[in-house]
Amino acid sequence: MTIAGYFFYLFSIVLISSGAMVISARNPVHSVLFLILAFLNAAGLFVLLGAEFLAMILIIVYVGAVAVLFLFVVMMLDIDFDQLRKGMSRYLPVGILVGLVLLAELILVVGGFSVAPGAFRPVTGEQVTNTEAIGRVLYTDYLYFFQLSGLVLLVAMIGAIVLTLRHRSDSKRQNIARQVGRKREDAIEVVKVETGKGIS
Amino acid sequence: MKEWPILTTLMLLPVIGALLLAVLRGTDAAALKNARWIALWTTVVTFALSLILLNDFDHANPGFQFVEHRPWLSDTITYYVGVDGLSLPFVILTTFLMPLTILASWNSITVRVKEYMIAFLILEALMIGVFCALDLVLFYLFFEGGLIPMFIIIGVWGGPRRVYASFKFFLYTLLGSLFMLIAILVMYGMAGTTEIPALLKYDFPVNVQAWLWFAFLASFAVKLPMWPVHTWLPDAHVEAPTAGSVVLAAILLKMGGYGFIRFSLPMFPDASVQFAPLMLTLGVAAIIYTSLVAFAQKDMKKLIAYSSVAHMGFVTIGVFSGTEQGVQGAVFQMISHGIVSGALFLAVGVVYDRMHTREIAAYGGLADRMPIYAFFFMVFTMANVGLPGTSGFVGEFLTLMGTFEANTVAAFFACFGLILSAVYALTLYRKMIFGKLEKPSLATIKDMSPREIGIMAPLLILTIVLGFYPKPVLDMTSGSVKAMIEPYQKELQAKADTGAAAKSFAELENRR
Amino acid sequence: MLSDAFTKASTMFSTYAPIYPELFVVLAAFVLLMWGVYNRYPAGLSISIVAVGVLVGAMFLIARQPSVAQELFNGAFVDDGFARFMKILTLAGAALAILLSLDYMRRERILHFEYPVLILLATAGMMLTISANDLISLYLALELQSLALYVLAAFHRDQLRSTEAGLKYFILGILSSGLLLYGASLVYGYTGATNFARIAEVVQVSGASVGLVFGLVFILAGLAFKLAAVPFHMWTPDVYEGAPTPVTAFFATAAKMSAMAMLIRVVLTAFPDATQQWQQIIIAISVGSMALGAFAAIGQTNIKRLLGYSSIGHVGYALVGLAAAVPGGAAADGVSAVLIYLAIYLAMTAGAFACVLAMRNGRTTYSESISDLAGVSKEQPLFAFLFAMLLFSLAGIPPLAGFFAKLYVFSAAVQSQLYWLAIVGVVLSVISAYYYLRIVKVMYFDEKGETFQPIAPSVKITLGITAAFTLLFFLYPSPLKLAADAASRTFF
Amino acid sequence: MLNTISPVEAATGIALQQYLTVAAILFTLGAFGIFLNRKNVIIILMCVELMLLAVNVNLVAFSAYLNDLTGQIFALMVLTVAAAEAAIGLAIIVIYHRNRGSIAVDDINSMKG
Amino acid sequence: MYQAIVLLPLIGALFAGFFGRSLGDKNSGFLTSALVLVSAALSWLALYQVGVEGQEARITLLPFIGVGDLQTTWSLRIDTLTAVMLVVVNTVSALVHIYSVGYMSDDDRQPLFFSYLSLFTFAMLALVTADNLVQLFFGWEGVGLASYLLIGFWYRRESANAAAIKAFVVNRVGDFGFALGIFGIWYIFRDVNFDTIFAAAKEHQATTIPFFGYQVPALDLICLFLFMGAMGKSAQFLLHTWLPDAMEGPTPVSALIHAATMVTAGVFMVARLSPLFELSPTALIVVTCVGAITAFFAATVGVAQNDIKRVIAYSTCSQLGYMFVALGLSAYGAAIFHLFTHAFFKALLFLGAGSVIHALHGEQDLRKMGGMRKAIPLTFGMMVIGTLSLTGFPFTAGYFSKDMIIEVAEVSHSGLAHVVYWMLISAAFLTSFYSWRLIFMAFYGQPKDHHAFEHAHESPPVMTGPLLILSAGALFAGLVFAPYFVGADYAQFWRGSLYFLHGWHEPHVADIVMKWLPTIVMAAGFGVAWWAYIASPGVPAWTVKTFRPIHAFLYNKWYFDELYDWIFVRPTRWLARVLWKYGDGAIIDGLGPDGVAASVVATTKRVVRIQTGFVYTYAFVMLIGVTVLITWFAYLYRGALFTL
Repeated sequence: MTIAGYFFYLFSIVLISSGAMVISARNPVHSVLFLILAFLNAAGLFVLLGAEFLAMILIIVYVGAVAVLFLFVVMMLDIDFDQLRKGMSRYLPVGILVGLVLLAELILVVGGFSVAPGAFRPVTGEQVTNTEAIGRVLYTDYLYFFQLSGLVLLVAMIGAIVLTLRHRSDSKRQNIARQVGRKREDAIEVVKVETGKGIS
Repeated sequence: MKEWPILTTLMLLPVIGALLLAVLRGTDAAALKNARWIALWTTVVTFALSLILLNDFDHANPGFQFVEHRPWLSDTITYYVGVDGLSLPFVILTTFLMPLTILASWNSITVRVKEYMIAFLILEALMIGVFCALDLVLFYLFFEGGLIPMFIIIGVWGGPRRVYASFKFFLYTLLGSLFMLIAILVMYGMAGTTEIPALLKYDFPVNVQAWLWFAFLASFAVKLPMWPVHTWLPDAHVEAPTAGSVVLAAILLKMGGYGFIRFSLPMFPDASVQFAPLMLTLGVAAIIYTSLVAFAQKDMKKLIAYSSVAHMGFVTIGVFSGTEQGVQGAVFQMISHGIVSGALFLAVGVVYDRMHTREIAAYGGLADRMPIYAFFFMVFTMANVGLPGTSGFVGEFLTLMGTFEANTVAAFFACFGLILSAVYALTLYRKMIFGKLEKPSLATIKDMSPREIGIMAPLLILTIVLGFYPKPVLDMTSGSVKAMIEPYQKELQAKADTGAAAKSFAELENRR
Repeated sequence: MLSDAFTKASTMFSTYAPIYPELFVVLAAFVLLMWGVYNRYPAGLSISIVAVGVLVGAMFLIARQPSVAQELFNGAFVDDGFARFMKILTLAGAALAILLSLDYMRRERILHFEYPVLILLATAGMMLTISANDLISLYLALELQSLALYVLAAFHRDQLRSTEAGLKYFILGILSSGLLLYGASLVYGYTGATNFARIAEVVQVSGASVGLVFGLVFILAGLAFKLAAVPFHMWTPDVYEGAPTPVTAFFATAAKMSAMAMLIRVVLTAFPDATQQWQQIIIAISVGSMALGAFAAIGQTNIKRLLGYSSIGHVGYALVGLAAAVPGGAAADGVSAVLIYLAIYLAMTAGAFACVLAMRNGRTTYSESISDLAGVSKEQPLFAFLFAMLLFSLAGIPPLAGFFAKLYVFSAAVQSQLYWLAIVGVVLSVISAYYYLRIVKVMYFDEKGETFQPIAPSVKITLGITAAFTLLFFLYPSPLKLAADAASRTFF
Repeated sequence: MLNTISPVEAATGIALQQYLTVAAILFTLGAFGIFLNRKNVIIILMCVELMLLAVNVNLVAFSAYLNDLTGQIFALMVLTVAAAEAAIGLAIIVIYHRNRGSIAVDDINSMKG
Repeated sequence: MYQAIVLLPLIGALFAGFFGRSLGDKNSGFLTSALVLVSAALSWLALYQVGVEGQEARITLLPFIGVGDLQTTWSLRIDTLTAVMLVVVNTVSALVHIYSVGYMSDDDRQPLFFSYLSLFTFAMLALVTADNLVQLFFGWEGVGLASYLLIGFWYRRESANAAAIKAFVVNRVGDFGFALGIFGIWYIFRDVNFDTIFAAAKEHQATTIPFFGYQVPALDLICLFLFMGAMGKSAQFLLHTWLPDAMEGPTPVSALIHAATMVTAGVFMVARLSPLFELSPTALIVVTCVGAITAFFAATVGVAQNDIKRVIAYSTCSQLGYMFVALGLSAYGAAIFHLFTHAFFKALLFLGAGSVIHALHGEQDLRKMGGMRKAIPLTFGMMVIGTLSLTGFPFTAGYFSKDMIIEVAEVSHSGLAHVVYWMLISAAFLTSFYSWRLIFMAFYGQPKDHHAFEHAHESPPVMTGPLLILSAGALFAGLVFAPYFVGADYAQFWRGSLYFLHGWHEPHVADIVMKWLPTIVMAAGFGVAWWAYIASPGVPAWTVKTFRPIHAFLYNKWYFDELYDWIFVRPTRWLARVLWKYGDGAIIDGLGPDGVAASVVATTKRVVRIQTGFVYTYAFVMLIGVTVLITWFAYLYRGALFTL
């Protein structure tokens, strides 16, 4: 086995184990940390596959931003760890059975995965780095996808803002229209008070 | 005259009346009165128009007349209407009965009169449509569409168990007819059209016929209703308001029998011949079984409802005797039953309006206070029993006659219906009309009002006239019925020929 | 030089003509977003009304497209008859949903300007999914719409039910898109392509391997989730109940259209040589959906939840048509049946939700309980009548439009010899008729209960349009049929 | 089965199927993590991230072995969308937490039946 | 003229029925009586024209049911048989109408009564003038209806209502057979008009009808079915139970319908269809046997009855048995002759009994009568005349007709006829006994109820007048008409309206004892009655005590009502309930709509339970869905997967 082979197994095993830990860790903060570990190992696998650019993105964007966001939210929501229930779902036995069946079938299929003969791209003579290759096509051939993902991010932004942004209810703002539209009837009420009854 | 779309007009008139009613405002007495009068006039005008139709109808022509043909869903599913001798009597029956049902509801319906009248008018349009449709999809549209107003009629103006009854009615009939829809689609797939005249000429493969036949059976058997899918009928009848029962018994049930004659016999002759014994059995079972059940009833409407099932048993055996007499008898029986059972339900309504109970036991000795009522009720009871001289006899007699020709044993058992119908009908009459007038609640009961007499008299006259002189109806239907049973008889003949051939062949073999 | 540049620019512009409607909607969304952001006063209402105009305008733009199939972006985007038909339906659904929102959202005090913008962006996403002809564009457009929908479901952010709906929808939604992606990766791995046409070519040459079929299963699972087909429907009742009612209407109308369009396009253009396989899946989820739609709704007391189950059932019926859309069977007729079904379903559902929104029993409180409809036919006869007709139509009773919808799909099924499927369908439709009838029963047979407030004009308009369509469709059905036939010929 | 040995496999000695297997395990793990955990919704979000990671491994592996950049572009898009999803998801969780005071999975059932 | 004969009563019925209230009680009676009287007069004229001058006629009035080959009309077939029946029906009817004017004078619904009577007359006339089986059936059922209405005329009495229904239903049982007979005729002849049938009958002697899997000789089957109808209408053994109960009706009704006319319709029908019955020896044997059994059975029961009308009713039953014996022995002329004379003397007896009852204000129990001859001597005389005629006192009408039948039985040489002969002789003895018993109990001895007796007085002339006319008939009808009906002129008289396969031969009884035996037993019956009821009045009580079981057996009419109750009525009620509650309720609805609805609801509950509201359940279901689909395809592709 080549060095790459060893690294493959190292990354894979750590990836899967940390994935398992994400699920099973009691403390959500630990889960996030294991998730980061998983990302790092996946990035390693990407490097093995020659996708350096994606590996970098994974680390910078995911580890640097997304995972931190998770961590931030986990801490912000201030979850009471004592209240977190232990144990797994009551579906555990059935769930594991179904999971194993699915896993077995998936492994059976991908373990013997065959690629259609016509699917291969011939290796072109010109060798460029992975990043450069992506850079060449991202804004040309795949412009449409790029724009679409921009739209997705826009929606995410609007969504996140509309959901979470709060105007402080105690801050008073001037509303000129209301001030102008105010009528006498709205402001004062003339009440005829019967003697002895008071104003109810 | 040919250019004038009289059938469409006939269907549109009630709709226009309904729209008029819909824009009517107010809930005061004057508005209610207006609603009643609008409905009455609409139905009367419709009836008058149908008389023009009757007048212009060419009895000698067994084909479809007053045909209108326009594009609709596609080139092959079209708006195609027309009448022949088979459908015309039903159209007339419908238009004839509707003014009477409106009149019958004159005073007994006091809440939501406008909606009630709208429901009836829409129902009328749909019922006319069923009998006029010459396209299967169009037929189905009208056939099923009638469920909606009837559901509302039973549910809103019905008795205490109206919800159960209306749901049972709706879902039962819906289930049955959806199978027919599938069959229609299969036929469309094979023949490429749903136009009835074209399908009448189309030969469906023998193995498919059986399936289609059963699908149609599912629909018509429920609608007719045949034993053992009849149980929705007593419930629906009992809970429906009087006029609703009348329409249900007099017209809606007839769609089943009409369907058998129009579709099952001529389109699937092979299957019809093959399963005729089954149908005869079911028909006979209906006659005996439901007659007995009718005998056990304590509720007048239920009794009459069960008797309807029994009478429809005669229709079944008449149709599936496949003989000219049987099928004509079945048609006549349907017309007659339309008049007679309608009248019986009206008669029940007369006392129900006064006493608000349908328990037979709550009555007795009405002959003392209500001689006119007793007379009307007697005539209709006798017509129900099938006494010669009333229209009830002609149909029963002809169906039995036809059945005897087709299957003597079936006719033998069906004849028990003659005895049993007398048992339950006369028992009802005796318990209600005869005996001493002992119940204090009945002491001040009033005889029929002129309005009520006015409603019942036309029915009585028709019952008697058709009983003595059935020729007009029989002549009207004869040509078309002949055309409808021709494929069946050919098939029967072919079967007999091959049977005889096989027999003689076997004999030949034996001799060797 | 200048004219050169101008010509160049105009040719460039005309090159992108097929995507104009989407661009129009997206740009309009941008403009409205800016308007909302920079306006000092809440402008939700005006922006919403303009948004309706935008959607209608987009419909006109689509109607003016030449009736040929055009591809853009290396085949990632396609504009054809089918796409145009579905986009018009989607836009109509979205427009009706916004119309329905005006009053409700105002009274609930959540008519923020982001709402119409998000609807526009979601609609743009739907239009793009309808035109998506590539796994990547499909995924991205799908996410564009989904993310907007997640937000919309949770739009009533101070209300537990709404946020819970959003949360559930989100969690299950990303699970489903995970499934879809996994499938897409398998398909890509087998064929080396993401473009549908290319995938089809490879499959035609190399056959459908087990890996590809697994990928197909995962993709269909992801799409079935969007469609709310059994067993990927689980979110539907909860989200329908929890989301603000107009948003639910949007889910039930526009979102369904695009989901079904995706499904149809994927199976028919990318996997025509795996017909056998996808037909089995479609039949399975169709039967499941019809059955669940029939059974589960029976005991419901919340009308939105009931409509949720009902929509599951309707998806099942529509899928019958797709299951029949196989070569040698109904083919184009099957697709046409689905399209007609969707159009009619759209009208009926929008109408039904208009009725739900008419159930306002206080200044700002809306009833969702079926029992509150008791005896409404006495006080509001026209409303009760229209609602009843919509319900009968949903049950498929002639002569209402819903009947024709069923007629066409069953006809297609019969043409494809799927007799048993048709029979199962009709039996289940009887069962489902029960719960529609139950509402009619409550309205007509029961004694008078609550009195509702007057119906808002925008709701009235929606109800009027949809009920008129449903009631009178039978008089002149051919235009829809012809349009659907034309659209369905895209694939055969 | 690969008909020809891909350059990547030739260089590293690792077969495509090995990557696919790793991805499959990770995917199943993520998928079943969603319903097996009852602690907290954020964990579910992380499980989904795991699933998407699995998909990315798949895509990149295919991309490498097929010598086709599309896969990597796809993966890039997936990463982008995943980030957007995380943002929306966390936003929803936050507002849910505001309303309910809890994000325990077992508490999210005000609607059912 | 013939149209007038048939339709005048109908007109009367309609007038009295619809305008009775404005016409008034008396006027209704007079109007209808007058119309029927005219009809009766015309009938006699018709009898002369047809019977003597031979002017037969066929008149078509209107088309009736016409379907394909089946073409029937409303028509009048006037031949001798019809003419005889017209005379019988109209004469008795006219007299009964007149009688009723007096008898019913206290009733509050007289117009209705006369309307019914006239309606009955019309139906009966339609029956006897029928030229096809359908019209015959119309009349057949029409008289049934009128009978039903009249039996139940006093509808406030429960017993009257019960009797009316019983009459109708039992008749329907007969009609069940009749209808099947008609269908059988249609089956083999493809026609229901008499002329066609009669003409073609001989060709079909070997024809068979498939029935319950057997090929049954057609004519036998048809005739037996038709005879079943006759049994019902004519109250023959097994279907006789309704007739005694029918006495619940007003007495004039009993006289007209349940003695003179309607019950003889069966006899008429068999005679009318003689061309068919002649060709079916089996049917004839059955007819003979049933007739003989009825004659004997009814006579035995008559002995033990105490109700004056019931005694006469059983006597009617018995006499009808005689007629059927005659028919069965192919002596159609004799049967009709007896029908003819019987109409007179039995109507006389009934009307006389009515007069007695009228005098006693409704008392019908013989045991409460006695000594009436002094109170109502005229009635007494009439009753005696009737009794003489009934018992066959020489040279009265009954003597000619009844003895003729007995002689016919005597000269038939088959073993069966021998038995029949002795049954008829014993029946004659019993007839004589119970008839005289009736006379003695009612008119002799001491009055039992003095109060009633003292108020008893002779009926008004309007009632006694008809009695006188009938008594003339009872005395002289035999003498005058015997030559025509059964004597030398029969061939010229009947002229083919009756069909005899071997020709009609007047019987000549060689043995002098045998010849006078009927008269002897008649005298013996009188003697025994005189001994028991006049000479030593203790005998009946002693006999009853000594032979209690036999008396009870006879008194309870051989327990037929109880038997039928056990065999038919109760099981029917039980079955009806069971079918309703269990058949419809539990099975059809339980397995059908209600059961389905329940299981749908159960399914719904189970389905909805999956919708837990927990997001992990939802995810799990989705993943299970994927797994199932994946597994399915893994299974389909198992070959590709595992060979790797």
